Amino acid sequence: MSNGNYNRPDLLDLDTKQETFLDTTEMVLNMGPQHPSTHGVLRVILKLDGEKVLGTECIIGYLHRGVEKIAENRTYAMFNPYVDRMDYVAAVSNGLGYCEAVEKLLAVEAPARAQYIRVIMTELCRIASHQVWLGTHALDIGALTPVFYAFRDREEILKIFEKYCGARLTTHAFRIGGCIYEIYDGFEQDVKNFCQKFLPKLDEYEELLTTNRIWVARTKGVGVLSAEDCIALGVTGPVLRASGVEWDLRKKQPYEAYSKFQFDIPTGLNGDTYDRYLVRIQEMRQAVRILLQAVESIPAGPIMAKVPKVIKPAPGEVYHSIEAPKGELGYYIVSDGSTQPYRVRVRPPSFVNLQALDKMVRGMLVADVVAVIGTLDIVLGEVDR
Amino acid sequence: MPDENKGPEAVSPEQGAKPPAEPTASKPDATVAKPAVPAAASAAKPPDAGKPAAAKPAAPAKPAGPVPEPWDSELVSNLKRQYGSGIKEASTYVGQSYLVVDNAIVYEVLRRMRDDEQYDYCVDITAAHWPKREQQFDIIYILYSFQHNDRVRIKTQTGEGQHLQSAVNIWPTANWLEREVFDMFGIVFDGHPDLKRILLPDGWQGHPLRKDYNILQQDTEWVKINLGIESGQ
Amino acid sequence: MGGAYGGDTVSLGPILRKVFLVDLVKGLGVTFRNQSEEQRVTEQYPLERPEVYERFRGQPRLKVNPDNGESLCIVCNLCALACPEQLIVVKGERNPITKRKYPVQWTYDLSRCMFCGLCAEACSTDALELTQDYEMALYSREGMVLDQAALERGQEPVRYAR
Amino acid sequence: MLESIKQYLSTNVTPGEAGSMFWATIYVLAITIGVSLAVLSMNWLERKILAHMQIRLGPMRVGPHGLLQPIADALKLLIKEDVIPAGADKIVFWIAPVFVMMTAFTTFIVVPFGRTAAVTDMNIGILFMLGVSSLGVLGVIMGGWASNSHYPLMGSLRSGAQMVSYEIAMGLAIISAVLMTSLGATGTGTLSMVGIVQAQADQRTWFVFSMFPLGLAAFVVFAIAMVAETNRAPFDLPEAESELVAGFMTEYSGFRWSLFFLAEYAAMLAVSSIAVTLWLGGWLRPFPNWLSGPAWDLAFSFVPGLTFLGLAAMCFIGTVRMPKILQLRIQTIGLGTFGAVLAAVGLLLLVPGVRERSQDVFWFTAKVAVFMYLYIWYRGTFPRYRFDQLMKVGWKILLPVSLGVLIVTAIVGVRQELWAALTGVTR
Repeated sequence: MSNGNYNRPDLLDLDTKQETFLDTTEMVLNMGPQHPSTHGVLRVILKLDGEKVLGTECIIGYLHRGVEKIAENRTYAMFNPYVDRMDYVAAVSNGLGYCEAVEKLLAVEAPARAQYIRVIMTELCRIASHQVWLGTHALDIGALTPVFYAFRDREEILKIFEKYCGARLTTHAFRIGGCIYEIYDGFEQDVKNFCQKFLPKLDEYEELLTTNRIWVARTKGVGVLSAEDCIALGVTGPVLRASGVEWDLRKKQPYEAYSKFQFDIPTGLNGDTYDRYLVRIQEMRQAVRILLQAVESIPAGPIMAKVPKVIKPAPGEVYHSIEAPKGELGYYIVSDGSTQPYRVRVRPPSFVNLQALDKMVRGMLVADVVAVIGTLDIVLGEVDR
Repeated sequence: MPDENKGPEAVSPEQGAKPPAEPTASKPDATVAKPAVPAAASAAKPPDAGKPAAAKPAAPAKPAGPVPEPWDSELVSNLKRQYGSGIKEASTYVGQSYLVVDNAIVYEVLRRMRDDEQYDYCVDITAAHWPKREQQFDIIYILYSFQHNDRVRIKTQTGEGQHLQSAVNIWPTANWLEREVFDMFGIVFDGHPDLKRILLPDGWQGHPLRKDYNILQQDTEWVKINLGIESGQ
Repeated sequence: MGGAYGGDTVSLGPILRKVFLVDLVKGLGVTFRNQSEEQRVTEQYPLERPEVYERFRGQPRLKVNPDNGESLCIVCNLCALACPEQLIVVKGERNPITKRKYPVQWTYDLSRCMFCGLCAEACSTDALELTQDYEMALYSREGMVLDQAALERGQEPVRYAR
Repeated sequence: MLESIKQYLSTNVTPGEAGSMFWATIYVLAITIGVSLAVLSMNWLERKILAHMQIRLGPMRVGPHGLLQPIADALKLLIKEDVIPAGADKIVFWIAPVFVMMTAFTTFIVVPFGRTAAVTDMNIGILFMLGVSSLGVLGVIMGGWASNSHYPLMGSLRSGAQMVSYEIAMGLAIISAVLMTSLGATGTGTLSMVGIVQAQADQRTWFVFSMFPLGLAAFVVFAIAMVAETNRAPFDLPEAESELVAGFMTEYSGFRWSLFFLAEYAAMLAVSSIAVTLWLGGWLRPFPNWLSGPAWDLAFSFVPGLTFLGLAAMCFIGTVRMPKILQLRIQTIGLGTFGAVLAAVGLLLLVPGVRERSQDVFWFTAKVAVFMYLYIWYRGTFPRYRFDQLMKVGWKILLPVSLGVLIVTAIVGVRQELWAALTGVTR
């Protein structure tokens, strides 16, 4: 976040040029922080030649709340609700990552039943997050309708969340050591119903977009990111997978009960916006697959591991990451042996992925910038923390 | 070696590694930060901050948590052979390996890790502030190798005013991560193409994730000039 | 995944589909189908109120013993300690006869509450509860700090109209 | 007075042809009010239909089912603060929306809503329409430039390039329709809007079906180009919301913005009128060749009235189904009243004298309404093209197709003469 960027010489060297009739100059366009499709308060300064993008600069921080500083001043359990507010469209995943990191620090493991519940909730959350992405991405590219269909189906998930833990968005669903909420009567049936209803709906989205020539034209070959670029830029999640790297932490370093389920990692070939779209759509189908498996086989038993009332891990440090809907979500926690974490670092996928924007849009048109911001699936709450 | 939870094995409070040595140094400092916690308007909140603090003196004996074990692998021996005492420590803690490296050679080690050891993905760069120490800052590079499916942390220490070599030339992703470290801790990276604040406004004074930066603290002057209000609280 | 369209052989199908705008017509079909009345999901909020489930974490409420009207709160302060935002302030005195503590000051700053539910979980007597009431918007901040009386009877219902 | 009205009504010419200034003024007023009303109702319909496609309800609060919403919006826009950006060129900023609206409304002078229901029948009617409607882009560019802001500038330049590109394909498609007027025994070829419809009446077919599939191809080209011409989805790049905020209208607000809005919908109505006139038989009733004869004429003449009665019935059903809540009582009564008004109109349209005279306008309006629905439908379904793709569609697909259609139409149209000439040469 910076003020007075218009005076930056490297961005705005218009004054140095002799302006004559029919002279062409570069144009600096300020997109955001109030803009319909920067997904929140992202500000992008575009340097344009006509409509062609010569370079971009992202200005972020408008939503900075100092989550990491807050963490240092809260106990471990107290900080748990705050992580929901980073990636607020995938709050459950955030909570899962944090709880697991602290569990690792405490050297405890959630009981099997809790692990299954966590998997179900997290996969539901993945679908919900991808729904938001699908809707807003389509909206960015000009299709007004998918957003409403996506939110209609996301509503079903949020209802399950509300029934399970009492909140829809910032769920605070898990606790360190397991879950505090036992599943409600009919939870399995709700999830199954959702899955059955959702798959035809997903076909409907695809009918609306996948073969639509305008959609294909707008997304194919747009914002191409090769696998090497992805790795060099630290880009993870569906963006990396769309570039052909079959890398998913749920498979590579299985956490919770993920090793017990069968699912595929969808990958793309070209690393363009269209492949990322297909990958995310496939991920929703895979999530349904996991859900159907998990919901059939929730084991009996306790849902909370033996965790002391006052959580006080031994001094030490741990880095734990999970596959959030947007990529690798990592928590690096340093404990000094007190009740409060000494340092909590969140490795936010959106923040790191957003860095690839410049690489992806150079030489493209203004309309592609919007498409690429949408395809990166950023949540500014997570970028700025 | 994936992030497998090995669980506690050795149960003696041995003070070998650095992190266990810290609590004594940081405890007073943590209590400095604590009064800030109740950001509340309510003035009355006496017992709450006191309770954890009171529980603390009794605690150290109790948590018999996991302890770091020496980390032996080909990688470590290779690095040790090349850099000798530059590699200060190689340990594993709850199944996670880390190296502590002298800050003079960290750039070389990182480059080597990427080029020769296939740790080609820089997950994260972050820091921690230990104000009581001479070299106040830990810089932590978290690396991942797609080939080995393994994560390694490279840690180095640096002092106030000391500069580090930027890793942007190794991983472009280091750009924003280092900017954030600079923003939050004030650690300067040499050779960074555009080292400026990223989350906080350009003119902001202070680096908020340092331990001496109170949670309620803010750059009042900046707030006054730019927002036209007395306080953001 | 990627090149699903157009195989190696040049077939007439895709070309015809392209010329006759089949992809676009399919999309039009989807939007047309969804126009029917059964599909609509809008809730007309003040007229029809959404159903809220049992575990919903909404407005906090302090319970009283229905028999004698005494507060169930025993001033153990656990809720205040558990609250991440530290917005709960409880002060109490001990009843000299029953040796039971009773609250004399109980404030709950709703304006900073994030409804995480940690206070209700911490409560040792289940006196504090987050209820299903969700209409808590106010026109000013003043009414947001609830005292014991407000917590026991619930916040004044607000008419959202000027 | 009454006599003169009666006398005028019995004539069979437009006021322009009759040279009657008075009646022309009346028609102009009627058209202006009619178009404005149509825009208002379009506003409501678009929001409603789009909402239903998006599984929403749309406006529900102002009036029954939001029927009064456009009026409330208009009032809001009128009393809203009128912002002119500091760096704006004030005069141009002022003129632009007025200009756009004037050109959009002026085109309606030659639109034949019925045989006599047009202000005038120019012998170059279609050229006049094309010419005037393409002037609108000037206003858009003026507005974008005068705003002194990046987004409007980009939007207006996009708009300029887009309108110019698509006008060519549009023009070629129109020419192929005009060529068709010269077919048949009596065909002489005409650019007059009334003449074009008359030609379709004489040939007993709509041009969209004549010389199948040439007429259809030209019509499709026009139907695509006209969407681009009016800056509507999926070609709404000049006001691409997700990229350019609101395009050339970004800096406009209040009344001036509403003029742009009015002009956009008026332009949509205008180009739809062109399409209806050229290909869909203007004011002619459907199926003139299949279902001909006085019995069918009579049957079709009942349709307008019955349509209104049907709408009224829908209103009454809605009234009955309205939730029985105290707050909704006024709305229920309002809906019932509206239904009653519609029913009255429907009954009026069934009165013999009115029945015959109102038919033409009804059929014309109904056909235009179909296009309006299509506009909304497209908007609800399609993503937006990118600028270069838009140009590609315009220049690389529509232009060659329309050119080809034109050439083939010409060849087919003159094939007998051509054949004669060819055989003459070989002999």
